Amino acid sequence: MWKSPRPKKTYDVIVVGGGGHGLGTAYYLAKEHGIKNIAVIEKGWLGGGNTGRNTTIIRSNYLWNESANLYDHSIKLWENLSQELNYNMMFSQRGVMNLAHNEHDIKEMKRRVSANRLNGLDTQWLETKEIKKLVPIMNTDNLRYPVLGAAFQPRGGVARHDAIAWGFAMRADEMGVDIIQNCEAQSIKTRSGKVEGVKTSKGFIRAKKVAVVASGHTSVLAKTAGVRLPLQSRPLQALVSEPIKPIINTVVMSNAVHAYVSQSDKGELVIGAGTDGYNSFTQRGGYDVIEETVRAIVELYPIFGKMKMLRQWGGIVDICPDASPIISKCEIKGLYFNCGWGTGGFKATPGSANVFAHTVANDEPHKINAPFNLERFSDGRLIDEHGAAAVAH
Amino acid sequence: MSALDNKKSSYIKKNKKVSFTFDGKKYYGYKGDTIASALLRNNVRLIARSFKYHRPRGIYTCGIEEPNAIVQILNEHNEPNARATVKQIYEGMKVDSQNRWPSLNLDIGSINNLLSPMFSAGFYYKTFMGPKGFWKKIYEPIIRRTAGLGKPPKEFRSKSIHQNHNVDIVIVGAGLSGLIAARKLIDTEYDVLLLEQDSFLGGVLKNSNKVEQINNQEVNKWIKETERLIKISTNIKILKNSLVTSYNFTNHLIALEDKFAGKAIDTSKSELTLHKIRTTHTILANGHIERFISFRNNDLPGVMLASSFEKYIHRYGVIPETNPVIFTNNSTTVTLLKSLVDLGHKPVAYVDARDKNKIGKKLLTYLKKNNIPFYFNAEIEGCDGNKKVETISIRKNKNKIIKVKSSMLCVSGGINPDIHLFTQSKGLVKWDDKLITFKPDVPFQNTITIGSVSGNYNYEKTHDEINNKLSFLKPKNIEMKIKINDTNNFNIKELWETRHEKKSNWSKSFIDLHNDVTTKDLKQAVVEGFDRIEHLKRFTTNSMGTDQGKISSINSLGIVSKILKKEISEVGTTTYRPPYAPLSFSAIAGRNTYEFYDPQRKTPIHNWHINNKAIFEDVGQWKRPWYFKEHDSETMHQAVQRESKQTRQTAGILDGSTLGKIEIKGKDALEFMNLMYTNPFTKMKPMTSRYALMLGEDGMIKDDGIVCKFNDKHFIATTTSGGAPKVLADMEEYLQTEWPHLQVYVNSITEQFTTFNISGPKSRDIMSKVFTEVDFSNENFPFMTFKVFNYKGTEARIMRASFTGELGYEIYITPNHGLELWKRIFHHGNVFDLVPYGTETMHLLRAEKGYVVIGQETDGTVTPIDLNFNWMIGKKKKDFIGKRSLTRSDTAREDRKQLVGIVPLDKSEFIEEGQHVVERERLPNPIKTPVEYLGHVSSSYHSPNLNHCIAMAMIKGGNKLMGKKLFISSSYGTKNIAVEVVSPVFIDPENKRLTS
Amino acid sequence: MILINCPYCGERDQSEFSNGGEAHVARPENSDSLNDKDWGQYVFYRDNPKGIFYERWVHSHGCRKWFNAVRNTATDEILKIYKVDEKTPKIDSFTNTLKTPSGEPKVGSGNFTVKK
Amino acid sequence: MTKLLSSRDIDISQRNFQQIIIRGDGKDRFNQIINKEISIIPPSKNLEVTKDDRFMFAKNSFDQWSLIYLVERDYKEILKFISNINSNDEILASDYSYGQVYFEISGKNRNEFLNKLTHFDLRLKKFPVFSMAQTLIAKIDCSIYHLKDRYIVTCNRSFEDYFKERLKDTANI
Repeated sequence: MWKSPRPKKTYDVIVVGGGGHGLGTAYYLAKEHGIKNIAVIEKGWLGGGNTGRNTTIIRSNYLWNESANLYDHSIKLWENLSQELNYNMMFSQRGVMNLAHNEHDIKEMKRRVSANRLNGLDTQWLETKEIKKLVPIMNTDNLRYPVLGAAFQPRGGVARHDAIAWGFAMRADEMGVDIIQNCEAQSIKTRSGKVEGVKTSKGFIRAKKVAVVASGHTSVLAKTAGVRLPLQSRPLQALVSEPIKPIINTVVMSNAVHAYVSQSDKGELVIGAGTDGYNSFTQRGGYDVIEETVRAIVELYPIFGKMKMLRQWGGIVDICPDASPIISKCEIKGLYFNCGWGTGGFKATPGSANVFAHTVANDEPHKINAPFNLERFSDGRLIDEHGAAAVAH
Repeated sequence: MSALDNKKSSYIKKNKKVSFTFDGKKYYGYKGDTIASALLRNNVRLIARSFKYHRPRGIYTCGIEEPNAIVQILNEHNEPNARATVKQIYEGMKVDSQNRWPSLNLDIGSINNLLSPMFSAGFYYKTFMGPKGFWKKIYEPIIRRTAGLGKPPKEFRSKSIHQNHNVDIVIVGAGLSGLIAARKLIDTEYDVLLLEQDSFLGGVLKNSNKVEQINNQEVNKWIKETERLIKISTNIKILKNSLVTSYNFTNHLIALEDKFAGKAIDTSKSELTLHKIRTTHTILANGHIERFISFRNNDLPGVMLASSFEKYIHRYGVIPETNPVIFTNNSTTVTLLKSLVDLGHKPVAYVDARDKNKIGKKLLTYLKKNNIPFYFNAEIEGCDGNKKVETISIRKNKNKIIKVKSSMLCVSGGINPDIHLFTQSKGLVKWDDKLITFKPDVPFQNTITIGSVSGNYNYEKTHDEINNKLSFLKPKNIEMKIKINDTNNFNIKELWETRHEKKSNWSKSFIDLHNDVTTKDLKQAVVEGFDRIEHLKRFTTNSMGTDQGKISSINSLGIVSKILKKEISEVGTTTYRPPYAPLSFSAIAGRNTYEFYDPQRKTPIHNWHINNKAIFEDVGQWKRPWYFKEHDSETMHQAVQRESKQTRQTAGILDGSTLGKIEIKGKDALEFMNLMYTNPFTKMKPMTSRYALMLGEDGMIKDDGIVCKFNDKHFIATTTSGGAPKVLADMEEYLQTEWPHLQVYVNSITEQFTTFNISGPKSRDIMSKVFTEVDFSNENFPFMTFKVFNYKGTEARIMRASFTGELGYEIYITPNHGLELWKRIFHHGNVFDLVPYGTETMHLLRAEKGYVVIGQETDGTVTPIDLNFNWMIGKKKKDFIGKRSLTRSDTAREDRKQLVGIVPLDKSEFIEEGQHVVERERLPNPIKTPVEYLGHVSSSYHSPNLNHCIAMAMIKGGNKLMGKKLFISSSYGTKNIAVEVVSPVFIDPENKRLTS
Repeated sequence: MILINCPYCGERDQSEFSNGGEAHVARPENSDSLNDKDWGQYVFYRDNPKGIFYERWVHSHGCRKWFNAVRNTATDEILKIYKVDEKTPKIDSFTNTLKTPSGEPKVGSGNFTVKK
Repeated sequence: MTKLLSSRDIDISQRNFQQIIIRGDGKDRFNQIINKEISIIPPSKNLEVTKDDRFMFAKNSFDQWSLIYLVERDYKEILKFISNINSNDEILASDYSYGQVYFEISGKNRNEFLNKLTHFDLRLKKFPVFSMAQTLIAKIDCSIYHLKDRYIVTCNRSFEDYFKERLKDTANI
């Protein structure tokens, strides 16, 4: 799969974080920017963080142009990734639906559908009877907040979470990238405004550039370099049911009746919950959040009341004030951050890695990620995606 | 060979016969039987087909850990994936096997078994890829259809309930150690909850004959006595049929109680109770789980865990086979052997992997005495048979294979403390070389483990252990003498799998029965470079089935550690994730779903609205009239046009009770209000009111409302209906945390005032009739003033204000007078053609006047300047919330999106809300490259008073685009609608109607 | 689920409370004199440590009062609760209270710490 | 009082009632002002409930009290009391009469019954007689007052129907 080398003394680039985004960054740095002397350091096991813990929903139907560009760049990469990496991503474009439950939702979503269309995305508005056709088991009228319509993106879908981490890792490894697991980044060393390297559990490793992609732990690491990031780390939970024969063939998300669900190829219902309202690094959230989610599932799909939760787990997501990520340089030369993905980073994995690699290689952002800078929290040019992030923060 | 009843067992009611069907065929069992024990009684061995290869599977265990015997309950809404080893039968129950087609005996899917090289570890990742598009169209649909276990449930409406508990001590498990602990806590100061997953107490005492006597009593008598003592105690409550599934932070536990265990479900009652327990201490006495050993075809129906076999004999009174083969690597199988011999049967062979000197003289003598064929230092190579075990191959002296015949093979690979709950609580475990397993080490919460879950396998010493561990609770001293039938020296040899002799595609040695993972898959994955147990788990799906690998996960660590040449403790375990066993969604939801999903809030006028054909809209939790149907065939459009027109012609009234209302009072109230709102309140005259804006610190508009000033120390503010709780919370937050020096109190009075908005040219006439004592003339009661006066013994407040642009009043009255006053207004209003209107008309009328709605024109990215609300900003104020943000470079930009009015050039056209403003007349379909747009249409209505569409939009540099021709996209075509940018005030720009 | 000891109401389930993020962040009084960057720091930036965290809670479904807590975000353990007007407890009083594990424990593959 | 339900050792009745929410510092002057008006001293201990024939007076937190009229009074009297108190700048009295509903829950099974709807710890040692609490019951913000053999639960009037349906459902299922 990949080698487990000892860290060298010095690298051109150290990528901190062996999740999909980090491994992808290394892959694109090697493939598109000719940088080969790269290490990816991971404190646990590859893909063991949010990559392996999320509900794998992929879509690009975000409201603002900046986001739509970024996430659609990612979908386009997803569409060819199995072939490119010669590893099956199981990217299943079965469509993603966002349900509207009140007049406000309808207005908000119709606006999003229209904006998406102008941005060249395939989002469309569905009336309730069209939803019912796609998901016959959905309870659309006999519930507290009836289903009044949906924004639907057919190109959206789900993919296999481990596959993207492993796929990137294998191909990066083949190009000479050192993938080092069980190697915890403890602090980032800088001197006179320039990055020097990373102190790790396997010793100090020197580097010209350090790219931090450590999701929930990013702000902790940034602090060691004296950089403050506008991030809060929150628990985010998910769960799966026992497997049953196919019953739901698209991804359905709802904000007002808060739950999102898809059915995996194995037959499990994969269900995403909301974030907890407090900072935590425990990878565990409150049971009340699970209850909130499951009762929404039972409300929307009464027959699922007869099913059972098989496993639940939590991850640590780093949330930005405007629910958009940061893919940016910072005041320390040679130090880059790709973080703040909140509840929806998985879908962006290849796109984020691709533009981040560009940013690291050229010390300049790609035009797609230029708006996702840190300055926006000073000048006020936020990319407020609270509506489209579809998770009630 | 066939099953026999154990006449000595008395736990099953053999006088109560129960009939049920399995795959359509009728069988009989006894009351208390599980599906599994009843089927074993009927010699039914083939129960299911496996997940991937569709191999025939039988009953492997006797409990929650079952990986194979998973069935569908047809008469319970087709409930999928029920465990046959747990679910009790009742008269008329209908059970089907799963994952087979066309029948269990002849399953087409079993061809997968022969194609198995394709389905080896990680096959998903490596195959089924190209050519492009094949995955989506061909491979994935096939995989999806063959995967999955049960069929989906059928129509169902859940009725489970929740029960909360607050206690001092929870004891999980009422086996030997749990019962001892409970007995010691009888009549202490602690509130204790004793939870037992079975429908009876006793655990191991009833499942085996490992303990012979307690205090010279038959164990059954001791259990009965203990149960009686607990029941008459004042402080201990027992919950049976209650399985603890989750151990959350701060000693919060979830347990699921089956209210209909062994009974047909009464659908009018709650079938499950989910117990939510908050405790101070948790005593885990939840025992252990036996593990298996991997050998060739270790999945054939007829292979069963040894202690499960024992449990069927003692607990269920069925001897599944009188002459099985026993295969063990440890000392716990002695009691099974003795049980069989005591009943007059004997195994075909007793195969022990241990050396002779480890086995112990006592057992050797016993075997000899009873003339039992006996093999030490031996192992089972595999077994064969047609959909069941027929021949068993014993490997003796390393290479010699002996074949024996039996239909059952009892296996014990050792026992694991059931650490699932302990690790959920985040306790640390450690590896025990002697027990060859993980056991609890350091608890993270207030957790105490006792009995076999703590790694204490010696029943004689259980009481000493409990005395020791519970001493800090100062429990009662009781006399305990435990006499065992077992050996008190647990002894085990490490053995995870045996060598595979035969090579055929059908021969497999499984490590995960549920997910059809073989030991070969596991090894292959390691060879491919997956050397981390979490990767192996994900790559092979090992231990990810519904049983979470309860009987096999340690075995896989054993196998992997051997390949990696590491200690098992170095390999580590995968994370045990809650719940302990699959947990019903219906139970988790409880009653907080369907009609109770979210509270409905109703105004005091609600029933009047219903009687007057109101159609309601959900606004937060509130039910608000959206529009009123004059007659049943009236459409929404017709109703809204009628309501809007009539309001401007005569008068209309809206139930505005949902508006948030906050009373603000204190010495520093004025200063506080000046800080909270953008508006200046200092120069505002008493008894006047003002439209006011609230921002976030980011400078974006958060809420709006009307502020009434009684004097500098007393204000009442209204908020939007949805924003009320947040505004109050923000005010409290600033007062308590930021400005504690301000002497101000705020109270919510939303529910205290039923509120009506009456507007239209006739509203003054109507008001004068209703409140005869008030002078409503313009001079005495000008725009944006308010009055408080007596109304029928209570206080009414009337404010001259309007959200429609017409002459209007807001009436605030205590709720007990609300409906009466509303009716009274109609009584007087009817002659003036007063019309009730709903929120849609409200929105239309305000749009005609150019008033904004928070959440419609604003979306969290709009500043007051963007809405041309500069006049509402107290620029001379030193500070207010959000002030500084308004001068940041981006918020100060001149080309920000600004509010404008939009009208179609062709007055017959209609603009859709949410569509975008562009400079092009046509758009391609589909759009390939992004099209620049200026902004979006935030509101759009057909104005009945102007008789054409009016719209509001937020567009880039809107203020400078007045009079410009632009286009609006549409949802139905590529041709856009030509429009003109105009002022958003469409009616009465001079405010004549408002102020006259 | 965290159990929180409201200084006014006693121990309640966390679902009755709302979290207010980092404590002791004073609202700048002279915001006019701050540059965009410094103002942005106040509006958008809050500490996010793994470990000892001084934070605010409000008993939103109870007495609606705000109070402060010292919590270990690596374990969720609440080490101290104090009222808004009470003195801020010093950080060194908590250094010995840190317990493992944080998050999902690690060893070998990144899982349990297994002691032998 | 209207009887709402009576089953399995649970009795619930309801009524409309008059109530005033008073905010202030609880110091001497505050107590004097109130005592002068209605001759009852506000309870000084947090969460304490005092009661006489006319009133139930509870301290909700350090600066808030709820005054519940046990016997319905002429509304004018209440308005006058509020206006008199409010003439003091440092006190805020808000009328809550008829804006909330009042349920009386008694019967042997009252704890188990309520604990189907709330996680609140009702054990006597945690929730003594003559104390009050504000908590969530059936997903609604409620106040609960412990009066020896029964509880008084109050919530906002807009939730009345929902709350009643939940109570009935819990009793029936």
